[in-house]
Formats: sequence, C-alpha cells, structure tokens
Amino acid sequence: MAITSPRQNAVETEREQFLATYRWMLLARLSEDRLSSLWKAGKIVGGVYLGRGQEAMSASLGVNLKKGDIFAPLIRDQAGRLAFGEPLIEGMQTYLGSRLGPMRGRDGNIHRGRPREGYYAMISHLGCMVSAVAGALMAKRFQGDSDFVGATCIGDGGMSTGSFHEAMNMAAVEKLPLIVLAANNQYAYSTPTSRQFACADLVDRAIGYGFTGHSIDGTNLKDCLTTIGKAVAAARAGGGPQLVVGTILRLAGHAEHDDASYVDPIVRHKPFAVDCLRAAEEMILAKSWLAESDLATLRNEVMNEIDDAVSTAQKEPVPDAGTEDWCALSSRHLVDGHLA
Amino acid sequence: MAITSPRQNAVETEREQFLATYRWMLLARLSEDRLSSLWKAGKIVGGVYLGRGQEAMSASLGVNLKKGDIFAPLIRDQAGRLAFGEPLIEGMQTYLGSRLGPMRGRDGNIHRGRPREGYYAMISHLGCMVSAVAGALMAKRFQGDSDFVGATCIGDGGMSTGSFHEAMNMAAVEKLPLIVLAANNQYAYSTPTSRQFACADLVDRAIGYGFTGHSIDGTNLKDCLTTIGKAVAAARAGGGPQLVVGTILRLAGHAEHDDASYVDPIVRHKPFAVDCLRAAEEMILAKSWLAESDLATLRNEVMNEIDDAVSTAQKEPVPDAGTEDWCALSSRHLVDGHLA
Amino acid sequence: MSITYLEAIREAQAKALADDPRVYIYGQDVGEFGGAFKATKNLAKEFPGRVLDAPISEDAIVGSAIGAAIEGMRPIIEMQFADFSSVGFNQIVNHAATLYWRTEVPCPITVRLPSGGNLGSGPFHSQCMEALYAHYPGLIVMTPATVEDAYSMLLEAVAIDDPVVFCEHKYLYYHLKAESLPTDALPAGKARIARPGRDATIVTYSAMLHEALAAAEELALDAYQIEVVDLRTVKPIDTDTILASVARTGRLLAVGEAFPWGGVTAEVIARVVSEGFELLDAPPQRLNARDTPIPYHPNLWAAHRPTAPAIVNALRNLLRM
Amino acid sequence: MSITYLEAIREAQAKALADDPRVYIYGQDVGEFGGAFKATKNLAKEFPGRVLDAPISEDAIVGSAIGAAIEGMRPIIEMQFADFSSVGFNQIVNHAATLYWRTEVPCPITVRLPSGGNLGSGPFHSQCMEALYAHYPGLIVMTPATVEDAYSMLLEAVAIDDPVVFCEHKYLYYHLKAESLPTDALPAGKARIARPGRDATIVTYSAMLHEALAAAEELALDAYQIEVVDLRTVKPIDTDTILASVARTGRLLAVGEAFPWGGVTAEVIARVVSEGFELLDAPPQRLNARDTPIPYHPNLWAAHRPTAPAIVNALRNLLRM
Ligand SMILES: Cc1ncc(C[n+]2csc(CCOP(=O)(O)OP(=O)(O)O)c2C)c(N)n1
Ligand SMILES: Cc1ncc(C[n+]2csc(CCOP(=O)(O)OP(=O)(O)O)c2C)c(N)n1
Ligand SMILES: [Mg+2]
Ligand SMILES: [Mg+2]
Repeated sequence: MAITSPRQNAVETEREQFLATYRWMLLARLSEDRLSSLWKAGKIVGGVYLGRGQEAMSASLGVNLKKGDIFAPLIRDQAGRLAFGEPLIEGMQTYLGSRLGPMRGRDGNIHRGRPREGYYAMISHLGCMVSAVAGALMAKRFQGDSDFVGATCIGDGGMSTGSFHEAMNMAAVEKLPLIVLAANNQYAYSTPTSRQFACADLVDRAIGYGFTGHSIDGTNLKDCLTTIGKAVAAARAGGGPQLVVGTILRLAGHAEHDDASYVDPIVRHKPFAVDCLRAAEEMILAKSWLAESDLATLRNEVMNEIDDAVSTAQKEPVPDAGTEDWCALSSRHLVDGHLA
Repeated sequence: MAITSPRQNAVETEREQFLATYRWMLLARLSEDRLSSLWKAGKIVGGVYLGRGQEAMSASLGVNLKKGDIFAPLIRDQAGRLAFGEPLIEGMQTYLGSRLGPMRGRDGNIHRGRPREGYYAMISHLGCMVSAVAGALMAKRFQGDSDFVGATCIGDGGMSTGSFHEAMNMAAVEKLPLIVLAANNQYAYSTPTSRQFACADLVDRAIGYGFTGHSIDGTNLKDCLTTIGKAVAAARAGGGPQLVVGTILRLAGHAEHDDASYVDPIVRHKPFAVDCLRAAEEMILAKSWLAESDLATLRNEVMNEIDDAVSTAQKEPVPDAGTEDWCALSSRHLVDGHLA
Repeated sequence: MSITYLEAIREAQAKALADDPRVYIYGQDVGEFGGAFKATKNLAKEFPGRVLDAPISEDAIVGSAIGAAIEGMRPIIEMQFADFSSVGFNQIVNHAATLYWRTEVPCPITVRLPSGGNLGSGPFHSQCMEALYAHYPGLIVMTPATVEDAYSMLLEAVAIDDPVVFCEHKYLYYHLKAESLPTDALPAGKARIARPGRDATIVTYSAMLHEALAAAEELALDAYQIEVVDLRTVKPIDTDTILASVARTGRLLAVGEAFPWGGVTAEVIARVVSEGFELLDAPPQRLNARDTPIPYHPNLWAAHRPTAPAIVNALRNLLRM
Repeated sequence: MSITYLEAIREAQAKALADDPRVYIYGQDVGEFGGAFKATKNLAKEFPGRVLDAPISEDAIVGSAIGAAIEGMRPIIEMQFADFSSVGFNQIVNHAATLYWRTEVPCPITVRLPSGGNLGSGPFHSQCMEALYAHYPGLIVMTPATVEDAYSMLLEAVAIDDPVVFCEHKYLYYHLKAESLPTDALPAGKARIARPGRDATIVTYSAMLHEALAAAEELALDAYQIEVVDLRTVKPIDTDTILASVARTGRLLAVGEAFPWGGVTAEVIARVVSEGFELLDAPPQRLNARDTPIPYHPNLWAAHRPTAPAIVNALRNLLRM
C-alpha cells in the first residue's frame, strides 16, 4: 500500500488551498463582471466598484479568517467577502436594492455587511473601519475570548486619512490581533501615488506604528496566501498587529462610470499590472493541478451560481416607502414623534 | 596685532550662539516662573502651561528661524516664541487679558500669535497647526518666494492625532521646507508614552512620511542647536521636510493646577530628566564662556525685563463688553443682524 | 452628605461598572489620573482593566467604541472637552448614528461631552455642541441640568441601546450640589417643569436652567409667575410638555447657551408655533450666546452667554408684548 | 448656447483663476482628472500649477488652505462630496471660522461642498450640511439654487475676505440649464423672490427651490398665488425679505432638504415669529427630510426628501388653516 509522506501532504494541502482560493477569486471576478453588465444595462442605480486585479490579496485574507474573527472589507473586496462567507446572493441583493438583502435597500453596493456575524458594513469615509475593528478586538479581549483576529482592508489613498492613522496607533498601543491589508494599486480614484504619499514604500509605516510589516506581490496568489497566512497566524498567536502591503494595479476604473484613461500606459506594463486571476490559472496548469477542461468546468459551475443569484435577487421585492419602518433608533420610545 | 584663526572664529560664534540662546531660555524660564506665581496669586484666569525643561529645544528652533519664515509654536514654546521675536510683553498681556495684547482678551495664555508676521496663533485642537504651516509654505511657493522655511512643534501625544498625520503626509507629498519639532516629554497630560504609542522611537515615523528624521537630546543645548540648525538648513536648502524628535521630561505639571504626582519617580532620575537650563549653565561655566557673576548679572537683567513687562501689562485696560466689537466676520456687510 | 454634579457623574459610572460587566470607560487620562475633571476618580483602581487611558485620537476612540458595542460591550467614552469631539464628529454622526438604520444592529455607546463655558476657558474649551448632534438622525442627546439628572440620565444613557451624546456642563460640575442621589427619575425624553408659573414659559436646559430660575425668582418680586421647563433631553424634545406649558402661560422664551444660528431654541420655537400657534398671546422669543467664538476674558464671556439679568430683560420685554 | 449649473461652477472657477493670481484650487482628483463631477475640467491644463490633486486628507486640505489664506492666497477647496467634509469639519469651524475673531487676520477661503441627494447615492454621498456650518460663528454659508447664482455667488465667495462654505447641489449639476452666464447679480446675503404671490410664502433654497416652484405651479391651477423666496445664503439669512413676503401673504412654509431637527427651516420660522408674529394669519409650517439617514434605494429616497407633491400637500393644509 502507498504511504503518503508529510512532504506529499504538504503539497496536497498547498494545492487544495490554492484551488479553493482560486475559486473564490473566480467567483468574485465573474460576479463583478456581471455587476458591470447589469450597471451598463441600467439595472443598477448608483456606483459599481470592482476589485478586479485585487482578488488574490482579498481572497487570501478571507480564506485565512474563520468564524469568530472580525472582518471589515472595503471597496475592492468582493473576493474576500465571499471567502469570508458572504453568500453570493447578498452582494447581488445589495446592488439590486432587494428588500430581502442585508441592507434592505437602505444602503447599496459595497456598503454592506452583517455585523452580528463579525462581517462589518463599511461607511464611505475611508479609514473609519480600522478603529471599529480595533474596538471589536478590545471587546473580545474584555470578554475573555481567545483564538481570534480582526482584519480590515485599505488602499494607498485611505492610508492618508487621519482616521486610519489614529486607529493604527491605537491598535498598536493595545497590541491587538489586527491584520490590515493595504492594496497599493497605484491610484486613488485618478490620483497617482506620487500625489498621495512620499515614502519609498507604504510598508515603511509599519515600524512607526509598531506593526509588523509584510510586503506581498498582489499578482501572485501563492505569495499572497503564504504571507497573509503568516501575518494572520502571527496575530492569532499574540504577535500583535500586522500590516501587509500588496503592490498591484487597479484593473478597472474607480467605478464603472470611470474609464481610467488617466492610467499611465507605462504603468499598465509593469509587473504589478499582471492579472492575478490569469496568473493563478497559469500556475494551476503549470503545476498540472487541474487541466484546461477542469478550469472550463469550474468556470461554468461558477457562472451558473451567478446566474441563479442574479435571477433570484432580481425577482425579490424592492423597498416600499409606505411600509418602510422609518426609524433610525432601536429604542422606539425615544423616537421624536414631532419630526415625523 | 593678533590674528584670529577660522578655528577661533568658529569657537567664537559657537559661544555667541550658545549664550544668546541660553538667554532666551532663561527669559522663558523666569517669565514662566512669574506666570506661575501670578496664577497661584489668582491674578490669571484659566490655565497656565509651562515649557519648563523644553527651553533648549524650543529656543534652538526659534533662533534658527528668521524674518519671512513661518512659526506655529504650541503649548510649551515660550522660549521659541521669544527667540522667534515675540516681545515678552505679549505673553504677559495675553495671560493677563490685556485689551492691548495681540489677542485683546478674546483668547488667552498660549493661544496667541501674530499671523501677519508669520507667527501663528494655535487653536487647541492638537495637530491642526501643521497643515496650516504647510499651506503657508505652499503659498510662498506660489508667490515665488525663496529662502524660507516653516516650523511647528508637537508633543508625543499630539502625534497620535489624525490631523497631524494628514499634514505630515501632505507636506512630504509637496516636498515643503517644513521643520516639525517633536518633544517626547514622556507624558501627554497624565498619559505615559506606553499608552500613547507603540513604536520604539517616534523618529521612526519620519521614514513612513518621507521626512528626514533627526534625534536630539533635549536636555543638551549644544546638541539641540547643532541638530535643529542642520534640520532647518536642510529644509531651507530644498532638502524637504524634517522631523526632529527630542527626548525630554516635562518638568512641570500639564498646567499649573496639576502637581504631576503621576510621574514615575524612576523617570525623574533618567538622563532625559536633566534640567536643560542648569545643564547649559554648567557648560557655560565649564567652558568659562561666562563667570558665575556674569550669570548672576544676566539673571538680574532678565528679572528686570520681566518685572517691567508684568507691571506694564497689569496696568493695561482689560476688555469691556460694552465697547467690544462683537463681530466674527471681517466683511461687516455680511454680518447677520438678526443674531445680535 | 452632599454630592456635586461632578460626583454624581462619577457615581453613575461607578454604578454602571459595578452593575454591568459590559461597561468600560475609555478616554484621555481617565485611568489612574481619574480624568481632566476627575469624573472617573478611583474608578481605574476599583474596576481594574475597565477604565483605560486613550491616545489623543478622538476619531479612533469613538470608532473603537462602535466596534466594541457591536460585539456586545457598553462603552462610555469621555471626551476631554466637548470641543474636541469635533475631531470625533464623523464617527459619531456617520458611523454610530447610522449603524442601526443600515444593519439592524444597535450601537449602545455613551459619549460624554464636558460642555459649556467656564471662567477663562476661551474659544476651544467652552462649546455647547448639542445642536450639531441633535441635527443628525440616530442619536439621543441628553443635557442634564441637575445633580439628580446627571446621575440618573447617565445611568439611563448607558442602558439605552442607541448612541447617546451626553452633554454634561462643566460650570455645574462644582457649582451644583444636592443632598443625595436620586432613587427614581423621569425617563429620558421627558421634560420637567422646574418651576410652575402662569405668566410666561421659559424653555431651557443644562446650565441655563439655573440662570432661568434666578431670573424667574427676580420677576417673582414683581409678582410675575414664570414657568420654567427643563428639557433634559434635546433629542428627542418633549414637545407635549412644552405645548402644555405654553397653553398655561401664552408666552414663550427659549434660552440656550449655544451659538444663536439654529440650535435648540429655534427648534423649540418652530415646534411651538407650528403645533401650538393659537396658544400664544405674544411672539415667542429666544436668547442664545452671541454669534462669535467664546471669549477668554471673564468680562467678555459674561456678556457672550445668556445670564439671569439678560433673561430678566428678555422676560420683561416678552411680558410687555 | 446653454450652460448647466455644473458648467457655471467650472466657469466661475476659470474666471477666478484668470482674474486673480491669488486663487488656486486644491482637492481630491481636481487636477488633470477635472474632479469627480468634472467641476474643474481642463482647469489644470489652462492654469498650470494652480489646480492641485490632494491626498485623501480633508483635515489637512482645509488646514493648508487656512495657512495659504493667511499668506495672501485665495484657495478654493473642493470636497469630493459634502459628506466627507465631516472629517474636515474641525478645521473649518474651529480654525478658519475663528481666525479673524482671534487674530484680526481674515481667512478668505472657499470650501465647495457638492451637496444633497441624487439617485442611488445613499447615506454618505447625499448630505446637506449647511445647518452645521451656519451654526458656527465666523462662516458664510451659500446655497445657490440657480445656474446664475452658482456662477455669481461662487465668484463672490472667492472675493469675500471671510471663509465661505459653498453648498452646491449635485442634483442641479446636470438637471439645471440656463441660456447664458449672468453679468450682474444680487449680492450675497440678499434673498430673491423667485415667484411672486399673495396667498402663502414658501421660504426655501438650493434644490428645494425647484420642488417649491413646481408646487406653486400646481396650486396656480387652483388659482392660488404662492410666493417663493430663494434664500441664496443661509448664513446670513435675509430676514427682512422674508418678513416682507410674509407681510404680503400671511402664511409661511419653510422647506429644506436637510435633516428635520434644527436647520434652516427652524431658524427661518423662529425669526419670523419672533419679529413678525402679527404678520401671520396661520401657524408657520416646515417641511424637511425624514429623521433617518438618507436611503440608497430610489423608492425610499423619493419619500425621504421633500418633493413637489409633498410641498403641495403641505401648502394645501397651510392654506386651509
Ligand atoms: C474621507 C474620504 N474622503 C474622500 C472619499 C471619496 N473616495 C472614495 S474612494 C476614493 C479613492 C480611494 O483610493 P484608495 O484608498 O487608494 O482605494 P482604491 O479605490 O484604490 O481601492 C475616494 C477619494 C472617501 N470615501 N472618504
Ligand atoms: C484633539 C485634542 N484632543 C485633546 C486635547 C486636550 N489636550 C490638551 S494638551 C493634551 C496633552 C498633550 O500631550 P503632548 O502632545 O504630549 O504635549 P505636552 O503637553 O506633553 O507638551 C491634551 C490631551 C486637545 N488639545 N486636542
Ligand atoms: Mg488605490
Ligand atoms: Mg508630551
């Protein structure tokens, strides 16, 4: 009988994790492609924000988190949201304004979450989610929990906010098990990094906060999985807060109305402009973890999931002003009746 | 006839600069001692905030600035204010609420300045003056000025504010000739640095902003003069923004009502707890730049200046509500008459 | 035994910490030092690990309280001065205040704002910010005027499932004393008739209540009976109690310490005239601070905010109308 | 040739840059990109080095404008959305707004706030923040409702020596067109009778002006003549023009898009009743947005802010009183 050596097991688990994460990336990519078409078809009101090109980073974070952890994703984390456990339908419901979705039409697009499940719903103001996650971790410490981490994401632009700074410093003072995943995707809307920061590398901020700093190639899923995995494990093991900075290019407009024509053509040919999804597929084939045909099957499978989610969400009721519960307070007796 | 060698000249100028700066330190120390007595005698309303122990840093910055530069001092910069050119009387007028002082009784204590002369009047919110100085430097660049710098001061606590972070990052992006002098005096009010930040050394933040970082021994006037001089010269020469972090102990309460009993006795015996003024005097005597008797004469001279300033300010009229110009706008025609 | 407004706030926090393990206090210098005003004196010792010094990071302080509240805690945040909440403003009005509406998860945080003017405090240590917070949906704004309310309303604030901005007045910290702590109290959202009358109604809150009562005393010498309504909470506003009082008196003067454009006094008057126009025998008037920053010098400060003499004048004019 | 509200704002900035070397524009994406709404389109090219992209740092953006203004510049700050000014709030209300009072040095900065609701914008890209800024002393708050005012008032804002918060309405950006740019205009601080009438007065501003005019049109079918007053600036408020209108009509409805507690509508009503009580034949009424965050879904949004039909109802009730 064959005996599998530890070495073989390691290879096996590497393969499994890589493929599982790749699947989340694929689901994110194709579901966002669908959102883009829906937007172009006028089926979505407001902005559509894609994480195209950042799926490897985002998904690698999501798969490294588990139940009981806190996750506050940001603009470009469709992959991380799915990997963390958000049902595909919820993104569709939120974009399509379903009354049955988590936000019930009250907020839309990326402004969604289920805080009760450790999955926080971002406010638009950049930097503001970091301290919320820090506070959640303080709470878990008060409550005597163990084996938990909190994670959130930020961009090269969001790191310029005072809110971000205050929260990073606070998290370090409290030695919290916080992972901050920063995507330096070269632009904040139209603003290039040269107008956003002046340090050589954003990871150089880690030392000033008292974070452990890590750099990753955001186009390389293997690197993302390994390094983010290490950072999450370190935080979980009491190693204190971790800053992971990935270099990448935003492979979409800021939102779907934006053709990103301002992106420097030279930048488009830099190594960090590589599409992480295609790169992952190439590696899968190179390692012959899957065959071309398997990838095609997978893609169909994922497409079907997306079709189902979209058609379900589209059939769902939208909010109705008449029956809406117009109340910003959970304490009904404290609602100011004279403002109605 | 005697010929003085360059070497001798260097020594001579070193002596002169040291003594001149020492005099500002002495004036600051003794004038703040007087403010403290006035407060204890109930002659000053509101808080009295002393820079005791930080005179070497603050004065060294002041003497390195010149007309046309911008200076936004903070809480503990009596020495720097005087060295930058604030007449002694103006501090007294502001603390005593004279109608003839720069703030005319509208604001008090350290909340004073003459913006028209490049000497900015701080608001209380920590961190907020840094961007104002940055903007002033942008203005000077727009206006084609040359040979100017801007400087401001901050504490170990103020560096935790979002406002500070945003301004530092912005100044670096704009490559402004800005000098930020940070006094790590071990406490923010009662809060020890262990509860304020988690990096090994606040100067480690320089790299993350794209500032040149400098560390100084705030108790050592010679070191302060040399290093701050270098930083100001570098900024003036187009070397970009400079962060100078001095280690020191706040040798007073947060304000005069505070006995600072929370200060760890061990801390009081650390090298950074040395009184920079006494250390400067010891150096003056050791180098026999002045004799004991000269120091005594100087002290008397300074005392007399202070007596004059205080008695003048005390004789001056205080504001009168009836004749006060109750108007927050310079555009009189836009005042809302129905709110009077 | 006698207890001050400040001590009542300290006692309420001690009780909240003792009764509810979900409660903790976070703010600058609130730990061993006991806070800039000593509102948390000895609490760090009595409740180890539950009263924590924060860095100078108002935005993150509030943000962290929101996350902790989501996870089931009941944070009490102390701003060192209300004025500095301007840099925590966004987390309060856009994050805490919108959480329940957006996600159905309530946000039970209490943000204590040491508010209002005091001798020599100047433009940045004297502000009354209740109007800013009351303007935003999703917040409850309390403005206790008595030792009893400082105690019972702070306990209530901690118990309420929604974010509460607790505007405690620094001028009352030491000036105001009571014999003992209350055992029962009016619920939040209910105003109180602080002094009954029939000739005119003053609607006010916080420190201005005491200026209003002094003014009413003085007019009593001329046999005028002035009713004084203490709002207690300015969001929600107990409009029914105000209307009932105006129905009795026919005259209304709204008094507040905040800046004059907008704010509580305008809101009170707008409600009374739109819902109780016919109750009024004279034009409703208001008295606020002046439309300038708050001055440092006592001579100017005394003329910047409403005081008993100014209220007396306003009342005499109102009674003449 | 026809020009939109948005183009008028762009043209005003182009003229300000051309006429005054002290003017520069600073804000996120305002440079080559021309701004999130294209309000600075081509200006970076036309005025090299004077239209600069800023980092995502609202506090520092405003703070830098204050320093530049002290040194003699005339900065125009673009907030990407008014809602994000909440993190630049402190520098506006405590630094810019207090500078002249404290130091006698004026602070001529213009802060442009792309304000108000739009389809699918949600809680954080839809806010009207005029009441917050008007509450603080030392600021001028403009709320242009027409293409002409967007142009002339922005030019005036830049020329004014004090800080101006310029609330431009995103809904009007594309919806509103004029034939040409104005050559002359009412000065800031003066309201405008947008439609004369004699049966009731609507006092409003910004996008709500157009809902009010539509409502007035509808009531005209029933032979009611509704006067509509466009405030133009909400700080200062042209109270005399309002009182004169109410003197003509005897009835007042104040309409605003902001949250209902406090704000412009309460301030307007408080002024009218305290100074013009006897002019009123009926209780003054107000109509604001609902007391919840601004919803994303168009069905909810349409019911959250006042619209012409809601104003019509309010008017009919008012006319019945
Ligand atoms: C405080 C604040 N200011 C401005 C904005 C508007 N805004 C939304 S996304 C964005 C750019 C963000 O850039 P970055 O952080 O690099 O993230 P990316 O879009 O590149 O993923 C801006 C300016 C905001 N959301 N919050
Ligand atoms: C934003 C803000 N929050 C709180 C305060 C209240 N405050 C005034 S001084 C101070 C401590 C400052 O400590 P640090 O920056 O170290 O300066 P130091 O007093 O030690 O010179 C605090 C908390 C403030 N001025 N601004
Ligand atoms: Mg980016
Ligand atoms: Mg300090």
